[in-house]
Amino acid sequence: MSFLQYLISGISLGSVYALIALGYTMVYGIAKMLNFAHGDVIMVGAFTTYTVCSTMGLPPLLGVLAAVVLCTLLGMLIEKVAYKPLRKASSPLAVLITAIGVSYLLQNVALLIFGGNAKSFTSVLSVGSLKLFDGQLLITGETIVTILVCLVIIVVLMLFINKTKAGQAMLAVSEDKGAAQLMGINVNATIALTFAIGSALAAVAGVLLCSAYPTLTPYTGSMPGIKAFVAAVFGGIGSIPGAFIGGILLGIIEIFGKAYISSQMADTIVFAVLIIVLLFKPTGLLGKNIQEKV
Amino acid sequence: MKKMKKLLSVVVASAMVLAMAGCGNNGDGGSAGNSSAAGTGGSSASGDVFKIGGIGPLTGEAAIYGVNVRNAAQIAVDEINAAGGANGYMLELNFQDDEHDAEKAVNAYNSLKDWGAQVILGAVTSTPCIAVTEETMKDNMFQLTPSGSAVDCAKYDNNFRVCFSDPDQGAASAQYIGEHALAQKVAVIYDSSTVYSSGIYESFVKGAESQSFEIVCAEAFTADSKTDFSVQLQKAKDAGAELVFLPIYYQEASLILQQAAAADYAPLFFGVDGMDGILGVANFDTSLAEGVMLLTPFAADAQDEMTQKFVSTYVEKFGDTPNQFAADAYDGVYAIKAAIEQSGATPGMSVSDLCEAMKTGITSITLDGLTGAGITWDASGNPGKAPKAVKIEGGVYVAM
Amino acid sequence: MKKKTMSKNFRSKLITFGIVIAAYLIMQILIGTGNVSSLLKGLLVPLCIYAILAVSLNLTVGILGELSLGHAGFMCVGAFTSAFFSCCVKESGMPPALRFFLAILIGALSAGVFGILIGIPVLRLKGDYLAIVTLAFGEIIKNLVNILYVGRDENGFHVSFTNSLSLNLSDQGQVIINGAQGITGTPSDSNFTVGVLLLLVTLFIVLNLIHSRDGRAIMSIRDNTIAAESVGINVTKYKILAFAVSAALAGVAGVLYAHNLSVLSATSKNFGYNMSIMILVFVVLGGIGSTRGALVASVLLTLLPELLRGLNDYRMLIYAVVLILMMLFNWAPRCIEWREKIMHRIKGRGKETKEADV
Amino acid sequence: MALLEVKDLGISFGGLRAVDDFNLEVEKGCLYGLIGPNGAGKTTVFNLLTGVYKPGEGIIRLDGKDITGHKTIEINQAGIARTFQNIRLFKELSVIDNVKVGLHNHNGYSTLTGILRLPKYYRVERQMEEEAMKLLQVFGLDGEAQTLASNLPYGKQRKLEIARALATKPKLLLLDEPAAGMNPNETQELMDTIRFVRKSFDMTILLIEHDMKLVSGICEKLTVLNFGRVLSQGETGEVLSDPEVIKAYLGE
Repeated sequence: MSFLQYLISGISLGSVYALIALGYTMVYGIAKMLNFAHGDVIMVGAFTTYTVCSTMGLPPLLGVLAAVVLCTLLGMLIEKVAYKPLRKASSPLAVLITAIGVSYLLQNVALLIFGGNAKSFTSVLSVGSLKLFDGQLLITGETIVTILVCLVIIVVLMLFINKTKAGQAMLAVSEDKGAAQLMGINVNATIALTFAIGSALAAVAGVLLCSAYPTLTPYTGSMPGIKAFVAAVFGGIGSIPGAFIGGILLGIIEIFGKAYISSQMADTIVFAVLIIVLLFKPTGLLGKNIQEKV
Repeated sequence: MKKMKKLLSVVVASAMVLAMAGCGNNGDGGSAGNSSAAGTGGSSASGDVFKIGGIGPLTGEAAIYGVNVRNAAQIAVDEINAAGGANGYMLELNFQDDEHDAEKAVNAYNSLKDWGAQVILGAVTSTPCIAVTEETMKDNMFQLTPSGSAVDCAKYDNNFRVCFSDPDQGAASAQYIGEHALAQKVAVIYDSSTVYSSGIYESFVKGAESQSFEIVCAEAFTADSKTDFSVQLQKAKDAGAELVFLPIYYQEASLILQQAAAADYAPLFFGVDGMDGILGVANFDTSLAEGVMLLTPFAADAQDEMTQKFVSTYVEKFGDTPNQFAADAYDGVYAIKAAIEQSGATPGMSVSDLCEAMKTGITSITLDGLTGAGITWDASGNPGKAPKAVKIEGGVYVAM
Repeated sequence: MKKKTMSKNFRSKLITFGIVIAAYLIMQILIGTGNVSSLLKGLLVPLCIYAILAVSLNLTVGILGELSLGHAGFMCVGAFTSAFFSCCVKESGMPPALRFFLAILIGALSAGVFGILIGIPVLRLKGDYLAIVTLAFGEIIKNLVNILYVGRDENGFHVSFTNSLSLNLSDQGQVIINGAQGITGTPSDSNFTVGVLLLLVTLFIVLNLIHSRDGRAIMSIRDNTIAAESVGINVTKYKILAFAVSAALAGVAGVLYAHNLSVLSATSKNFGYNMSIMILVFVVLGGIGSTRGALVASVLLTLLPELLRGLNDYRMLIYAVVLILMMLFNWAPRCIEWREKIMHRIKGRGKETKEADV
Repeated sequence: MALLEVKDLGISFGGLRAVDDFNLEVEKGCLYGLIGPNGAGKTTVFNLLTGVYKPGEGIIRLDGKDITGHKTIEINQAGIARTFQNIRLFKELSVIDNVKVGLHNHNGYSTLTGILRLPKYYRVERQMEEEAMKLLQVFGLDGEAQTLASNLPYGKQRKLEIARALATKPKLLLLDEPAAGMNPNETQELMDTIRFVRKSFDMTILLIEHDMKLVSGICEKLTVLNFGRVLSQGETGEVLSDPEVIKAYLGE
C-alpha cells in the first residue's frame, strides 16, 4: 500500500514539474533558448495571485486571471528588452547569461517588495482530496487538478501549433528563422507570442505549484525551475508530450529514491538517472535525434 | 571596436580597484553603508560613538534571518541611544549582507573594518559565522553572534553567542521528550544540507541514547528538495512514530504540518528554536500548528511587557512579526551595551583593548532579555539560560 | 611571415601576463604604503580564485566549445580533497609550504581525474544536453559531499554516508569531514602571492596549450567536428584533454578557496549550480574564447557587488541590472554597430581587420 | 592492383536504399569522376568511403587493406582525405592553422612539450610552419596565411579545404563538388590546380562534380550514379556518350 501511496506522491510532485516544464520546453522549442528566468516568472505569478486573493481578498479566479495577465505582459517585456536585442548575437550563450541576469533581477525585486519572509499560500482550489481504501491512499485535489490542467494544456498547445496559422508560424520559426522570414512570417512577433504563451503557462504553474506546496518566497521558483529544466531535458527538450512525461517521471524517481534508497540522496538519484538516460538516449526520451548532414 | 571595449573594461576595473583602495585612505571616516546608521541621529565622527558592525544574509534564500536581525538590532540601538547610550556614548549600527556565504561574510567583515567597526554583531548563520570568527580572532575584535548556533561559532575566546548551541538544543530536546514521557517512538525529519539542522539532529540522537524513547525513523531532506515531505511523513507513520522531532526552520515546518494534515497523520510535533516564527508566516492556517511543541527562548506573543513592546515596535516599523532571530539580535545589542558599561569601555579604545575589556565585561553581566531572564555568559561564549517549552494552543504559545 | 605569427601570439601573451604582474605589483605597493582597504585586501585571494576559474572554464566553453554547467563541481573536488589532506597532516609537523604545495597537487590531480571520469561518458553528448549532464554531475558531487562523513582514530579512517555517529570513532577519534558542516579548521595557507602565482601558472598552461598543436586540434573540434575527424583528429581524446585540464585548474581554484576560509562546506552558493553559472557569466561576459576577457570580467563582476555595498537593500538589484546592461553592451549586434560607429568617429579611419583574439 | 577497390557497397536509411550494389576501382594516379543527378547518392558514397556512415554491406579496400567500417580518423590515417560539399573549414582559425591541423598527425610532440615549450616544440612548430606555407603557396593562399578562414572569399575557401586535406598526406583525395559556386574563370584556375596537385603530389583523386566542362576536361574515368545505383562506368568519353547517361541527365 505504501508503494501505491509513494507512486501517487511521485505523480503529484511530478505533475507540478511537468506543468513548469511545459512552459520551458515551449519556449525552448521555438526560440531555442534556455530561459533561466522561467522559474522566477512562476514566482511572480504566485505572488500576484497571493496579493490579489490573500491580501486584497478577491476571489481565486480573479487572482489566477491577474497572474496570467501580468505574467504574459512581463514575459513579453522581458523578451523585448533583454532577449530580443541579443537574438542575432554571435553566440547563443549571450542570451542565456542575460536570462540569468533577469532571474536575479526578478528575485531581488520580489525581495524588496515582499520581503524574505515566507508567505503561506492559500490554495486557489476548493477541490477535496480523493481517499481510497478507507483513507489509506490519498490523492489531493491539487494533484488531480494539476494533472488535468497539464493534459488540457498539452492538447490545446498541440492543437494550437498544428491547426492555427500562428502555431504553424511558430513551427516554421523553430525549424528555420531565416526561411520563415522569407516566407513572410513575422519572426519577432512569433517569438514574442511564444514568450507570451510560455509566461502565461508559468503563471498557471506558479499558482498550482503554490497551491500544492503552499509556501511562497522570492526564491520559490528557482529550484522547481531547475528541476523542471531537468524534466524537460529528460523528456526531450522541445517536445511537449516529452515535458509531461519527463516531469512525471522525475517526480516519481525523486519520491522513490527517497522512499527506497535514501532520503539524503534523493537529488543524487534523480540526477544520476538523468545522466544514465541521456547516455543511452542522448536527446531525451522523446527528443528528435537530429543528425548533422554531411 | 574591440579596442574600445578593452579600454573601457580596463578603465572600469582600475576605477573599481581605486575606489576600493580609497576606502582605506579615509580610515575611519567610513564611506560605505551610511544609510543604515541613519537611525542613530547622532554624529558619526570617530571617537564618540561605538561602531557596531552587523553581518548576515539580506539577500538570497536565508534573507529573512538576516533582515530580522538587522531590524531588531536597529530597534535596540535606537532605544539605547534615545535613553542616553552606553556609558554616555551613542551606538551606531552598520549591517552588511553576506548572502549566507562564508566568503561574502568575510568580505562584509572587511568592509565593516574599513567603516571602523569596533564590535561585530554576527554573523547570523553558522557557516558564515565560523568564517568570520577566524578573522575577528586575528584582529582580536569582540564578536557576538545572535544566532550562530554551531559549536565553532564560539570557537575563540573573543566569540560569544546569544542563542543556544546546536548540541545543547538537541540534547535538551531529547531530555525534555524523555523526562516528560511524551512518546515511546520518535521520528526525526531534518535538513541534512544545513549545519544547523544536521548538528541538532546528531546531538539529539546522542541524547536519546540515555532516554527511554526510541528513534524509529530518521529521514532527511536537502535544500534542493524541500517541497515534498510525503515520503518522510509516510515513513514516520509506517514506523508508528507518536512524535516527530523537527530540528528545522519554520518555513519547511509549515509545509510538513500542512502535508501531514492532508495525509491524516497527526503525531505530536516537537520543534526547536528555528520553529519559532511559524505563527508569523503570513496567511498561515495556524490551526495546522495546533498542539505543536517547541523549545524556544522566545515567543512573539508572550505576555510580558518587554516582548509586547518589542513586537509592537517591530511590527509598526517593519510591518512584519519578528521571529526568534530578531529577539536574539535585540538581546545581543543590549548585551553589548551591558558589557560596555560593565567594563567602562570608551569608543576611543583600540579594537583589541575594547575586546579585552568587553570579554571580561560580558562574563560578569546578567541580562534580562527577550530570550530569557538572568542570562549570563561564561568564557566559553555560551549563554546560560533555560529554554522554555511551549505548546501552540488556539493559535498562541502557551508555556508548559 | 613566420616571425610575425610567433611574435603576435607572444606579444599577446606578454600583455596578459603583464596585466596580472602589474596588478600584483601595484597592489603590493599599495598594501606596503597602507593605502588598501581591508575589503580589497580580503578580496585579493578570491579575485585570484575567480580569475583561475574563469580562465579554466574558458578552455571548455570558449576553446573546446562545449557548454559546461558543472565547473563548480570540480572546484568542490579540489577544495575538499586538498582540505582533507591539509587537515590530516596539520599536526604532523610538515612544513606549511610543502603541505600547501602537496595540497595543490592533490586538489588539481583529483579534480583532473574527476574531469576524465566524467568527461568520458559526457562528452559524447552535444549542446544543451551536455550542459544539463554537467550540471547534474556538479549537483551530484555537491550532494554527496554534503552527506560524506570521514573520521580518523587510531584504527585509521572511517567513512560513512549517513551521519558522524555511524563512523564509530573511538574517544580519541576526530571527525574530519562532517557532512553538511564540512571541514573546519583548514589552515589558511592561501595568500595573494600564492594566488597570483597560481593564476600565472594557469595562464601559462592555458595559453601555451591553446597555441600548440593540441590547442589547434581542440579548436578545430569546436569549429567543425566532422571536418576535424576527416583530417584525423582524435576528437574524443582532445575533448577529454581540454575538459580534464579545465577541471584540474578548477581544482586548483578550489584548493585556494579551501585554504582561504577556515570553514568549508558545500552549498549551492559556493559549489552548486549557482557558482557554475557565475563562472559561465565571467566567460561569456569576457567574450567567449578570450582568456584576457574572462580574466577582466571575473575581476569586474567580483568587485561589483562589493562596491555596491553602500546601496544596502538595492545592492543585488542594481547588480542584476548592471549585468544585463553589460551583456547587452557587449553582445547585442546593435550595440556593437553603435560602438563601431563611435570608434570610427574617434579614429576617423577604416575598419579594423578582425584578428584572432587570444 | 587498384588503389581503391569497392565491392558491392550498399546502405539504407530507413526504407530508402541510398546506395546499392556499388562497385568501383580507382587505379593509382588516376583522376576519377563520380557524377550523377542530384540525390543520386554521390555524397553518400563519399561518406561511406570516409567512415562517416557505416556500410550496410560491401567491402572497401585501400591499397589492398580492408578499411570497411573503420572510423573516420582511422580511414584518414590509412590514407583517404576529403573535402566537403558545404565547406567545412575551421572558421575561427587562421588559414595557416587550418593547414597545420591537417599536418597534426605527421608532426608530433606531447602535450607536456607544448605546455612547457620544450625545444622540441619550437623545432616541430617551425617544421610545420614551413610545410604549411609550402602547401599554401601551391594554392596561392600564402599571402593570406594569417587571415581568419571565415574571412576568405568563397573560391579560396574551397582551395583551402583541398590544401588542408593534402596536409594529411593522403594516398587518395576525395573532392566533393570542388567547383560549386565558382565562376568560369575560377573553375578554369581550379582545374589547373587539380592537375598540378596530381602531378606534383603524385595523387590519386576521386571527385564529385556537376560542372561537365570540368569533368570532361580533367577526369580520365567516370562513374555515373542514378538512384543509388551505377548507371555507367568507364572512360570519360565513352560514358558521356552512353545513351542511358544522356537520358538520365536530360530528363525522363
